Amino acid sequence: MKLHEYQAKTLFSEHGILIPNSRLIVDLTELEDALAVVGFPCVLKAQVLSGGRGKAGLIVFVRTPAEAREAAERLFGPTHRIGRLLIEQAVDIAQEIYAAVTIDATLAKGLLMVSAEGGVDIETLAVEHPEKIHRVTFDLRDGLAPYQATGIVYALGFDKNVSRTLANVLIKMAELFMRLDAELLEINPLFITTEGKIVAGDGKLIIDDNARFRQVEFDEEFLEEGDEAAREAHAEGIPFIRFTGDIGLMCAGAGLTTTVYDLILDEGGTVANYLEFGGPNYKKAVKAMEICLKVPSKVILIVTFGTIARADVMAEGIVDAIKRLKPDRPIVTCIRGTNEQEATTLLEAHGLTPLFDTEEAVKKAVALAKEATS
Amino acid sequence: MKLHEYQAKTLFSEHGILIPNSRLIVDLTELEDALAVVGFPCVLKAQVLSGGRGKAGLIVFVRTPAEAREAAERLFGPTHRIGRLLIEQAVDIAQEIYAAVTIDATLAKGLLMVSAEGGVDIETLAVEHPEKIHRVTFDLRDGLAPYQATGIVYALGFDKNVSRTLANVLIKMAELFMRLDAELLEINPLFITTEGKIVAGDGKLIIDDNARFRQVEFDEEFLEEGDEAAREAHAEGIPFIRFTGDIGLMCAGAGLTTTVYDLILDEGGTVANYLEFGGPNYKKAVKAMEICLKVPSKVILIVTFGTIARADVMAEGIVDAIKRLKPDRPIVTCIRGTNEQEATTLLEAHGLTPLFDTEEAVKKAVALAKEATS
Amino acid sequence: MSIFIDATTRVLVQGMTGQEGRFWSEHMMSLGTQVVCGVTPGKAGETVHDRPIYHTVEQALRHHTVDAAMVFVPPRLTKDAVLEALAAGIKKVVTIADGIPLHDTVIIRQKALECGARVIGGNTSGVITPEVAMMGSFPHWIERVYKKGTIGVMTRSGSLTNEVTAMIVEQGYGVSTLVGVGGDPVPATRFAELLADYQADDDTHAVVIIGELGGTMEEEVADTIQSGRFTKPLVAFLGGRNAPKGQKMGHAGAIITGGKGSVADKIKALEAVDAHVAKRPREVGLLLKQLGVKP
Amino acid sequence: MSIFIDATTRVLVQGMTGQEGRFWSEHMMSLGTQVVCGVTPGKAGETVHDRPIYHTVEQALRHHTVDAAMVFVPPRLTKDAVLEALAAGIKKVVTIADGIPLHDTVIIRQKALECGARVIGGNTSGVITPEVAMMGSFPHWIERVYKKGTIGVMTRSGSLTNEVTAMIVEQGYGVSTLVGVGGDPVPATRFAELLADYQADDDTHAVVIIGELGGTMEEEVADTIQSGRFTKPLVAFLGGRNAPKGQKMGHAGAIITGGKGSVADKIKALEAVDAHVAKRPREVGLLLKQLGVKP
Repeated sequence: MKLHEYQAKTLFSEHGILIPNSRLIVDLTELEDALAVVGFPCVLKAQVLSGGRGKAGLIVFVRTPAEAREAAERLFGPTHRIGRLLIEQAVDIAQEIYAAVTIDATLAKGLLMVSAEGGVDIETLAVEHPEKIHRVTFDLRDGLAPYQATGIVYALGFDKNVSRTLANVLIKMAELFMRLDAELLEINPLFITTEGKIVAGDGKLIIDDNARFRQVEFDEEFLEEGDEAAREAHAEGIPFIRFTGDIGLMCAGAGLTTTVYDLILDEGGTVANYLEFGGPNYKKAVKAMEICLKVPSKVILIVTFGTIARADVMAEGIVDAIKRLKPDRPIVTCIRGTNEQEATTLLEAHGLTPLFDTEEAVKKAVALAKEATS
Repeated sequence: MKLHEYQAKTLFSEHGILIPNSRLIVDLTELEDALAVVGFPCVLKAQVLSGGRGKAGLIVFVRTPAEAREAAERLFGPTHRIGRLLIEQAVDIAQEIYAAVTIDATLAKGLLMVSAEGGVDIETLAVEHPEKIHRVTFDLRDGLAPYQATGIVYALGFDKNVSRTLANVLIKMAELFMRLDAELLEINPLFITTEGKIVAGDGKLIIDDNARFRQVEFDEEFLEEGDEAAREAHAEGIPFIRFTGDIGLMCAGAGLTTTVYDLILDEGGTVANYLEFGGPNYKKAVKAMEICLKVPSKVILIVTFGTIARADVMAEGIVDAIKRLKPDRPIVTCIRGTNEQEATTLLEAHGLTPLFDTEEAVKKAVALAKEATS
Repeated sequence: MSIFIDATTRVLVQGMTGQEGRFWSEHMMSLGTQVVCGVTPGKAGETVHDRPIYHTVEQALRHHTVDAAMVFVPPRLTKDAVLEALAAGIKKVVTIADGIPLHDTVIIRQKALECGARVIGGNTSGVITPEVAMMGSFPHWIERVYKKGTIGVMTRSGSLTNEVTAMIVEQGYGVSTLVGVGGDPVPATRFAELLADYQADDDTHAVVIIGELGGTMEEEVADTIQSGRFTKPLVAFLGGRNAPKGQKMGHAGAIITGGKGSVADKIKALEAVDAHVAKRPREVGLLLKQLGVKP
Repeated sequence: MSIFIDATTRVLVQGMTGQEGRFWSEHMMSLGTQVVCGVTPGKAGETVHDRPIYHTVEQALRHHTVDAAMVFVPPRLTKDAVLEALAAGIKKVVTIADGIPLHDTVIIRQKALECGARVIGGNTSGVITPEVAMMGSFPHWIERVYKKGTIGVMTRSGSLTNEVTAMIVEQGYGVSTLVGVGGDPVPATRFAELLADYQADDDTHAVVIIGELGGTMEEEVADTIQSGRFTKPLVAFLGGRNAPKGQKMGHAGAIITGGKGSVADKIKALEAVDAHVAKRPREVGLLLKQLGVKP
């Protein structure tokens, strides 16, 4: 679960990491009050989960009420349709740092990464100057030791005035990462202000969905955004991504679905959506089909090779879904695994022509999509 | 720092360990309201830190308002002078367990000890039937693992109905022990009620004084009781214990003080108080003397062998104290260590006759105490 | 021969009295696996498939010699169950649960490394030496997938594994031992850590790895080949070759970060050490044949 | 010879720029100790007693070969400093701070055991090989206490140690190496763990332990003698023989619990293995003489 910037920052602040003075608003009527509290200059930041907000014009620096109103009108307006806007005090910045905590899977440790050059495209820096990103691993049971935080801060060349404050922020980041069962906690940029304070300029926080049962503070308020299909899929726990192509995928198993995606592109096809109803979701074929049909596509391609996720159960669900939802587009199936024969019989009895070779199924789906387009 | 039963139980309750319904009262006027809330039968428990409250008549089971009033009057009365009384609902007890968490210094682990036979004299059980006390150690970074709690519960022979609840209480005890920097967390008895609930019947909790800086929730409210001398010593961080003998000890170093105590008893003497002003307290000779003088004694015996705790600094303090406080009883000194010569000169200049051999000093103090008595 | 399990491996099943535990224990036994006892707290004295159940692993080990623990417990309880097995001294553990919290998987791997134990999982079907023994939830009855043979298979996936092994079998090969290291971002055992075992196993003539975008496991395999510690033919199939950058598809492990962990990177690393990368599942079998691997 | 430190031991001082660090470093050096560098975060580039200061231990080790770390930092920061030294691979650490939180001392000992390192302290004056080298805060200028000789001394106390060693010196003996394991309930190194070193040291003819009520360190010494792993003469002096039961006197470690850890128990355990227990400090020297220990 990805949190919005304002949600991440609220958590930072509660844990003792400084954030700029700010107000969240959901429409234009709240703008004036927010500006009165925050003052000028300030920054209007659209609260969306996608990256590259700056380049997309979703972060706007303003100096006057008129500038603020213009920017807010644009962001709330029909082009961007932003739901939530963070009005944030502009900070006097002396330096921008990059800091992130994640997992080192090989060492089985927490991993802190810090660079004295934040704010920029950190991925480019990672590729071109990997030595500028300092790393230290820590035991997830112990947290980041003060000596580790101190060590990385001095290795980065910070002077004594900043080092203790910065080391403390890094320790708090690691603590919060552990307390929240986070996959990633990233602050980029992390500001050093002209007064020597350390202030979070942004906040990226991904909470492990598998740990939601013990991270109960994240209620519905924290749910991911998206269109209706995405929200429904999320509510059902069905992995789903929307694209803009022709073929709606309804497959079982992340690896197999990804592979089908690869094969479609190899064949010159395009994908309308990724949807994976394997594992515990294999009985949800009806729901999966319903979500798929909400996405514009020219053909639906179903590929499974189930084991515990029994082929006959999945086939039953598909047949049931077809009966109920009466899909307006062709369906290609390649359903194999446990009780495959029963599945095949069932699908044939309902007028489908089951296939058993993934490549063949992909080719057929691509061909059908092209037919529908031409 | 030892906590009172009611303080320990408040912490238990906040951490999810059940405690009986209860009210704390500080005088008779509060009794009626408390009884109205708690109901009958109930137990009146004097909140004092000494052990053996049951045998001393400080825990009274009552069935009627008249019995309750009689017991409360006695406990608040001149004989006992109890300051705080816990009025606690009587629980329907099916079984009494012993459970404690402490440190295993050799293994450097947390240590959980549980016996199915609680409520009795656990020290006797430990000597006579050590096999009845089950032990499991746990990493202080991990806490008590569920499988360890489950293991000890089944090893003790509990059945399925109780085991999960009891295992959870044991895990919570370990958590609380770690969270509070405790030296000891003991629940004896831990009740299993006739309804199968696990309820803390008592609570002993000792917090590590060295960790007070990070256990800020223990404010003055939680301070140990005692007479004026004890409270003053505590406030100064000076280890102090009151006895009823003749010789007031004012020594430096726990080991040396304890040894002087031994030697006094070997010589047929008795001790009025233990007071240790070594280590960081070596500059507090004036305060130490002031505390010593508040305790009735026939002679004050000062023995030190200081290193960082410089002899001359201690001698200066003692001379200063004598000048200011004008003690009404003889003082024997045996002050050695760093700058011993300067110390000697100073003491002699103020009319004292410094000794340099501990045994000799002890003999002199015992002789002076006998003289004063005869 | 085989790696990890064979007909002599004595297996303790944690969570044996549960629905899943019962079902798959029976299949493990029917395939030849020596299941000697089970553990479920509160159920000591019961039996499942004629095997005695104990409250704790420690209690079970007082009555049985055990080589490996098979964990069938829900994801929230998996860490505790694995740590119990490790604390009791068991050196081989398979855990299949899908949905173990990330930080729990870190602790599991950390403890396994500390103990010098091999834990396989989670989010996997487990380990199978076809026609000999199995720990996990493999539908060994699907013969066109789980055929005995000479190809060692390591995989991060479930359904995709069936897809690929079916293609191996199609070309006349079979599997020596298949290890599902699992689809979690932090699998307890990593591909490269198993290569020495496959290298030492005479009945494994080649190894197939079924990988994915994300993580660095495939790159570590390349490093191991580079170091000369693995010299048998190796064919990889990797899902997510065309995945859009930055998208999270399915597994949390499949996040592309900072240009590392993309399938292109993995292919480059593997081809640099003369490992072979199949573009389609069907190519895996064809490549084995082309390389002259003996069935 | 000696144990733990000698003239060749290269020592790094953590917290060297502080008042205590400066003062005692100078005394350590004046006694012959090879102090090679110091560490204080934020002070890299400075020098103390002509020795360079570094921000971190890791940084210092890039410039110096170090055998041991001496920790002069406040008790609240001690755990971090010791763990830093251990993480950097230093295998001998002395920490003198009085007032380290109990749970921190547990972690310190745990990590030391895990690393196979020897950490001495806290709540001690440290380690001294008189006239050769010293790590800690020993007033070596008090000659009637810190005289070179053949008696190994281990102690839990401060002032009492002076009291007892003065009595050893009074009888014409001196000290080979004195190790203050410290007065905390959980010392990082325990008496029994040092016996093998004293056994191996040819210049140690006998060992004196200065113990106290509470804990089981003295009982462990008896166990080690019983096992035959320590065979030299051993004399113990134990404070708290007459202590009232259940009272907490001074150290938290000196709590009598459940009839274990009383001085009577310790005396019984030691006498059962033919170790000698002195009733008074003066008897320690007399007993050594009586046993015919060579000075």
